[in-house]
Parts: sequence; structure tokens; C-alpha cells
Amino acid sequence: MTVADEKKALICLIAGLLRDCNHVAVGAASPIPGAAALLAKAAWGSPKHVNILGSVANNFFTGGGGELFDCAAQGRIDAFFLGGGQIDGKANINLMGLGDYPKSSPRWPGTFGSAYLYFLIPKVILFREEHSRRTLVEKVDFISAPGTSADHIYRKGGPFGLITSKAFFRFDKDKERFRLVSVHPTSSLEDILDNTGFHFDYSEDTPETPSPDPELLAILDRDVRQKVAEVYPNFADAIFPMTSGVEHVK
Amino acid sequence: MTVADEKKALICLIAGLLRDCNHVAVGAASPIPGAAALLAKAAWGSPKHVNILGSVANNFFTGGGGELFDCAAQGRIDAFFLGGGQIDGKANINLMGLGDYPKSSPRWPGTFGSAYLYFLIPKVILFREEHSRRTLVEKVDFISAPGTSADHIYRKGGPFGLITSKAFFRFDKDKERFRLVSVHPTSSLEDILDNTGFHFDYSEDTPETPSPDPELLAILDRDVRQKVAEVYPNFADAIFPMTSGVEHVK
Amino acid sequence: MSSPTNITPIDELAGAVPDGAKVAVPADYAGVSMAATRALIRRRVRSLHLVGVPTSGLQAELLIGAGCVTTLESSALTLGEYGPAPRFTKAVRDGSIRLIDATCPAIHAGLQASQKGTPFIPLRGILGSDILKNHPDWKVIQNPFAEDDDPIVAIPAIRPDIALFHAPLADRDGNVWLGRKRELVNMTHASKTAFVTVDAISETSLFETEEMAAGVLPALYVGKIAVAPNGSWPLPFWNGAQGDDSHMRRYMEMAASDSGFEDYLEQFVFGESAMA
Amino acid sequence: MSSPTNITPIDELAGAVPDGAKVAVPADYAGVSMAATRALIRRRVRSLHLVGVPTSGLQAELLIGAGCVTTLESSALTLGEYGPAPRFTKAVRDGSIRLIDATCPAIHAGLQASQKGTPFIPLRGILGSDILKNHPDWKVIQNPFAEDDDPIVAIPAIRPDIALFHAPLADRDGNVWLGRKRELVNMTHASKTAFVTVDAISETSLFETEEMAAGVLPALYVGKIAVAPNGSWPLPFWNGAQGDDSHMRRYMEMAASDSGFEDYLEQFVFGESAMA
Repeated sequence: MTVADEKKALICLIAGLLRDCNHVAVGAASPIPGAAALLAKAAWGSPKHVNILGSVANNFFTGGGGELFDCAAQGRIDAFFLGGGQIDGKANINLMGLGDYPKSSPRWPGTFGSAYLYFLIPKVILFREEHSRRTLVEKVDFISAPGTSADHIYRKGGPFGLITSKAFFRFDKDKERFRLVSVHPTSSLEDILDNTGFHFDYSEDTPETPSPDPELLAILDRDVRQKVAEVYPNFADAIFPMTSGVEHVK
Repeated sequence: MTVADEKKALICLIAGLLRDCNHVAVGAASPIPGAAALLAKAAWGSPKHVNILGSVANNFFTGGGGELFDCAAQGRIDAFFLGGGQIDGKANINLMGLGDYPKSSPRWPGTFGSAYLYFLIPKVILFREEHSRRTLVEKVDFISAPGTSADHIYRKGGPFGLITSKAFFRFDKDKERFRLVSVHPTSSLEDILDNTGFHFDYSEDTPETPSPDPELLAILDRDVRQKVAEVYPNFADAIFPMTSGVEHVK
Repeated sequence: MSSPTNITPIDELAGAVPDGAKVAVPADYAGVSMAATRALIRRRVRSLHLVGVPTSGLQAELLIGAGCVTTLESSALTLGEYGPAPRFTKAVRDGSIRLIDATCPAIHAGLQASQKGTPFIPLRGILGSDILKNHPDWKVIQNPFAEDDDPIVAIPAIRPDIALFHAPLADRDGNVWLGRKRELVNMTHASKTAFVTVDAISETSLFETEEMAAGVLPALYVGKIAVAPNGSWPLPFWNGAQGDDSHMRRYMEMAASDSGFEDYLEQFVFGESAMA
Repeated sequence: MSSPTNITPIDELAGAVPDGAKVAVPADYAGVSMAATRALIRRRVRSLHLVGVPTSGLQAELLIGAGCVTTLESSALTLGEYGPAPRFTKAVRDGSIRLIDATCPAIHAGLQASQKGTPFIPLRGILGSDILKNHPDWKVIQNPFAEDDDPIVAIPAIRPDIALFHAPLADRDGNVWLGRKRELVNMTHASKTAFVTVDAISETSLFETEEMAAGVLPALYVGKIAVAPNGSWPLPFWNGAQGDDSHMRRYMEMAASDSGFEDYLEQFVFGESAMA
């Protein structure tokens, strides 16, 4: 399996999780989730609305930088993606940095909208390719956004699951724990156990993540590559051969 | 003095009160204050900004109907005009109706933004042409917006004065009373006392409202009539002869 | 981005407004869908809760006269220079509608609270007014950032079911162009959905240039669109027609009596062809 | 509407930013005035309180590196794909700037509170986050409209002295066109004044058509304008240039060391002609 194939498999896996959505918003710096949303829209017409933030041509917001957050609070965004320098077993995420805040070292960019969107968007998919004890920890050094809240706290959304380069976990809100759903073909249960810093539920016979549906892959290669290339040119160059000649392919 | 002359005198009187302002906002249905603001801008370049609400061509707001109120709260509007079916001796105004609310009879349109703007715009000029015991009362039936507030209430603005077809009053915030400043040439102190329903301070030798400066009148007739005609066509027809031919005059 | 299926005939648009709906409508100068208003009366909608953003005029007057309105929440109902609105005046005198009288910035703030998904927005002013005394929803709270006594009015969110208005253009994707009438954007964001009548359909995307895009309400927020050229008649439209002065005068005469108003409805609402 | 006297050379614009000013700046994609940023460093401004709306990037990085910043209030400082911002990282590690770390919607809400002249706006979410624990200004209050325990975060108004950004066009009256970048409108309304660099001056009024008017920031709010073609260089501009990738890579190399950063300033900021 080439790196490009692995990334395409992630795109197809995520696309399948977006099929029940009406509106998916994606950050401009998130090519795999972005490509997944564009693929789901192309394949199933669902999500109907895909909004690539920070882009000009693929962003339909007209109300300024605050519209994303208002739109989420109105219940009009069904799925979103968050990452984290650290993600812990309670689905807390840390985008701030390591060590003693405020003198973090290293300091990462900051919390962005996570402390808000994590509460308001029903299906927040945590996506972090690096699967290691450095990124997946028992307890984050700084809670940019908490994975769970007490019952009296107003909370309409939260973590749906976690996707890495090795595995797919679902988050169990009641147990406040991740459960391993499937292991990607390039990994193994042992590899996951070795490289995950938090405790999680799993069964010994956790299945392998299914290979992407060939038809979906074909749609990605045929119908979505041009769109992906418009939004994420460098990424498209890396996963689609001959992207620079894509105009001629169509 | 013709009716047109009387209205022009009011315009000139009000224009003089706006000379220390940077930004004056006026309702689309307020031709005399609107003409006064346009005249002051033409004569002295001050106010620098005149915003005619509800108009398309003469309204520079681009943030929607809420911008007027936000702009006032930001301290960016120096003067505004309010009227009232009833105005009382404490400068309370009633735009709601007579009798027992909610079964008012007659019911007037309603409070509009008065309950807000009266608190936030430094120079609110009450303007009501009809000067009678019906309009100027001891106590309004319904307080759409109060003329005064207790000291601990956040209040950056309030009533500057009251202009009618008969007289000009200033409002004394500390005494919570109007004081008669001048009586228009068409009226007299006795007439004012007969037709004012509230108590106010005055001296027996209250001066007559000065006649408008001929130069200011000339600017109104020469330079401002076209602008007034654009915004308030019916009103311009009434006060400027041959308004319909105004294009040829310039 | 959305399919063109949300472009419907105007009577279908009106038919999708349920009895009892809370409907937000703009002031008379900001693009009132009078075409949809007449369609609503024809469909004999009942028990509307109208929210005037921040005021209303002929639209509320007609709906009240036709018995479609239970509650009017607004900062004013005005027909401007034409004088007191006859059906509204009568309904107030009779106590036949419930009034929630507000002040313009509080209507905007209540909608903005809904737009932000927050329970309320605090607002200066208003204290000491009889609208505060009579408003069923507002609360006076202490400013939590002040050390001294500092009361402030908390305006709870207003969340309409439907924002209903008229705009110049929609495109085939369901986007609507409304220029700088951003109160229509705010009221739409605050509402569960928007029903919009437009003068015309643009065959090119309204996002094609950034100049147009700046005045677009995205399709995500728009539930239904109906084409209704000159749909704000007899009111003026900011991007088109002057008001129909002689029709307004005729309305004022006819609506002065109950039977005259019935005749008006018969002629200009139920016999809509008279409009053309 | 205003006289053209507010169009000034860029060094005069920068000279009018006082030491200690609270300056609101947009995110890297929304129109950053890098030209004014360089002019500020040249004028050796000190003790700025920068507010990233809702984040900042190269602009804050340069100003921090040049010692112009006392406080950074933002939801992030990011150089995107170029990786960790070297001068910011060092300043945080050394504790040489004060951080007010927020979350994007709270920056917007704080500005909206200022825009509305209200002391605060309550906002959902945030509870349980360490940014709440560390933020000096936010308070948790009880929702006054809830009967049960319902904590909510009150975000107090953020009122910058100056909103500073780059836009495509201004006209001779001092109006600025910024399309659908409405966060620039909000941050300007929230600020005492706005200083704007533009690619060009329009000789016709930006209010001439309603299409253009929809994207205009009115002159009332604008204090100073300077013409700076391609003024967001080396950052991309939403209405123009791509980012200058090779310059950014060069910056990352040079800024990795103190002396390299000094060389960068010497070459590209104090020797501004190098830009042309």
C-alpha cells in the first residue's frame, strides 16, 4: 500500500461518516477531511453543503469570521474536525502546548475555535494522523477543549470518534472512553496497544478497517480530484499522479 | 410670514444647533430636521456626516437596521431627533398611544428606537410642530422613553431641548424641567403659557427667536434645496417654489 | 449548492407556513414580501406570531385585518405618511390581538442572541420605560462586571420559525442577493428557515464575483424561494419600484370600515389578478 | 462625506499609532496590512496590545520579534504550513510577552459587545477549558432565564483603540470596500477608529451601486487610509495576490536565530525598498 493509497483509504473512511450530514465545515488546512467531505457530496449528494473555511471559492459564508461559530450554535453544522498536539483518553484536546502554561515549551498555535465548536457540533471527528504515545496521552497538559461535560452544562455536541493513520475509535460518552472500532491494514492490535498512551476499550478480535469501496475510490480519482486540487493543490499533487495534467483527464 | 417661511426659520434654527456635531442621524420622515442637518453640512461642513435613515441614496450605513443603534452606543452619533404624541414636563415622551395600555385609544405606531437612543445620543432634540395642551402635557400616559434617569443608571445622552412651531425650550437636567429660551415671531409668551400643558421656567422678558441669518437662508434656497428635494420631495415642493424645475435653477 | 427544488410557486410557499408560526418580517423599507402576504391571507393562515424587524407596516396591518394574527411583537406598526393603520388601530382598541411592544435595538438584539445561540444579550437604555414594565420576556439584571449598582436589561433570544421577505435576486443554487439589507441576514440566521420572494432568478451563481457575494444570503439558510416580480407592491422596494401612492390612498379609504376592508381583500387579495 | 485629508503616506499612518495602543488585526487570510506592520516596526512602536481577530500570524510574529508587543490577545498565532512561529515560540518560552489566550468566537463576541456598547455578551461552550481558567477577564454567570443550574461564560467587551487591516479599495470620501470580510466591519465598529491600507483609490464613490455598497465600510468609522499596493505581502490576499512562498521559507530560515531575525528586519523592514 503506497502512502497515497493510505491517504485515499482515510478519505473514503471519513467520507462514509459524513453521509448522514447536511452541512460539513472543514478547515482550509485539513486536506484529508476536506477531500472526504467533497467526496461524500460527489458520491451521495450528502452532505449537501460543504464549506471550506479560509478558502475564497469554496467558502459560502458571507457574514465574516464569526459566521462559522454562530452557524454551529444555530445547529446548522452537522460535522466538523478537530485535531490536537495531544488527545487524551477522555477526548480532551490540547492545541496550546506542552509544559506549564503560559510558559509552554513548545508552544503550539493556540485553541482556535475548539473550546466552542466541540460543545455545539453534534459530530466532531478527531483526526490526527500521527498515532503515538506522544500524541495520544493519558491526560493532556492543557485542556483547550474538554471531551466531556457534567450533565448540567449546555452541550449539544462533542467527540464522535478518533481517526489516526493506524485506527478508528468511537467515543463512548457515557463511559467517557474510546472504544477501538477497527485497525487499518497497515497496523495491528499489538501496534495500537504499543503506541496509544491512553486506555481504551477493545476486543481481541477487533476487525480490520474495510478497504475502500472501489466505486468510491473511482469517484475520488475521477470526479473529486479536480475539486481537491482547487482547494488543496499541494495535497492533490501528492495523492493524485499527474494532477498537473488534470484538466486534460476530464 | 408664510408657512414656508416659518418652516425655513425652523430649519435654520435647528441647523445652528447641529454645528458642533460630527455625525447627525435623521429619520426619513423628518423633513425639517433632515433639511436642517443638510443645511448645516452645506453651510459649515459641520456636521461632517449626515445620515438619512430609510433613504437609499443618503444613508451610508451598510450593516443593516441594527447599525444605527450600535453606532449610537459606540458614541458615534452626536445628535438625533425624537418626537412624541405627548411630551411632558420631565421630557418623557409617549409614542405609544392614549389611555390604558395595551388597549390604547388611539394607538399610535409605537416606541421605535426611542427607549434606547434617548439614553445614548448626547444631543437629542425633541421636535414637535404642534404646540398645544394636547401634545405638551404634565405627564404622559405611557413612557416610551424617559427624559431623565437616576444617577446610577447608565446614560450617556438625553434631551437637549424642545422645538415647536411656537418656541424653543432647553431642558435642564439637574432641575428636570424645561426653560423657555425664545418665542418664535408668530407667537408670544402669553400664547405659550396658554398652550403648554406642563410647567416650565421662563422669564417675563424671554426674547424672540432671532430671524434666520439671510446668508444661511440663501444657502438653503440655493445649495440645499436640490438635496432636500431628493430626500423629501413632497416637503421640498411645499417650501421651495418651482421645485420641480430645480434642475434648471442650478 | 442546493438543488433548485426549493424554488416553488408562491401559493406553495405560503402553504408551507403553518398556522401558529412565529414569522419574522422586515420594516416597510427593507423588502416586504407583500405577494407572500396576500398568498398567506388566501390560504387563510391563522394564529401567526408576527415579529416586526424592527417594525412592520402594511403587511401586519393586512394580516391583522384578515384575522391571521394572534400576537404582534414589534417596535411599531406604521403606515408612515398615510396615517394611523385602521385595522391595527381597531384590533388594539378591541383587544383582539396580543401586543408585545419592544424597542428597535431590542428586537435586533433578541434576534442576534438567537443567531449566536446564546440565551440573551444585555442592552443599555430602556430602564424606566413603560415598554420594560409591560414586556413579558425581558429581565433586569446586575452587570456582572460592575462593582457598583449597574442594572441592565437582558433581552432573551427571539427565534422565529420563518423569516419572510422580498429580495431582488436568487440563483439556481438557492442563494439570495439582498445587498446591504443585513437585517435580513440577521433575522434569517436567527430563524429556523427563510422563505423568500424574489423579483427574478439569476442564471449565474451569485458567488461569481466578490462584489455580488458581499450581499448574498447563502442557500444553507434558505428554505423556499418563489418568484414574484414587484413582490413588495404596493410598498416601495429599495432595489426597484416606488410605492404605489394612489393604491395606498385607496387602501386607507376602503379599510376605514369593516365592509370596505372585506371589499379590499376580495378585490386585491382573493382576486389577485387585479394586481397585474 | 469626509474630506480626503485622511489619505496619508504609510509612515504617517504608522506614526499615528501611539505606543501602548490596543490594536485589532485580522487573521492571515482576511487582509493583513503587512505594509503597515513594517512601518510600525520602522517607527519602533512599543508596548502594543495586539488583538488577533480571531487569530494572528506573521504580523504578530514580526511585531513580537521586533519587541513591539507587550500583550498578545488571540485565539492562536499560526504561520500555517510553515510550522511553529520562531519569534513567538521564543517569546512564550522566555515569558517576555503577556498572553491572553482566547477562543475564536469569544474574540468575536467581545468585539460585538463593544460594537453594541454593552458590557458583555454571554457565550455557550468554553466551560471546563483551561483557557477559561487562565483568562483574566471572563466570568461564569448563571443564565438569568434558566430555572435550573445553567452556568454560562460572560465575555466582556473588547474595545481596541485601532483596527488595522488591508483592503482592496477606498474612495475619495474615505469609504473602504472590504467585500464579505465582515469581521473587519465588526472589529472596526468595535474600535475607536480604523487605519486601513488599500491596494488602490477608486475615483468614483463606492456607494455608486448597491452591489459595491454591500461591501463598504463607511468613512464615518475610518481614521486614516494609506495606499500600499500589494500591502499584505508576503501574505496572500483574498482579493489579489497569492502568498509569497519562497519569501516565507526564507523568513523561517532567517528567523530561526536572533541574529538571522535582525538581518531579516534590516533587509526587509528597515530597507523596505527591497520589497519592490
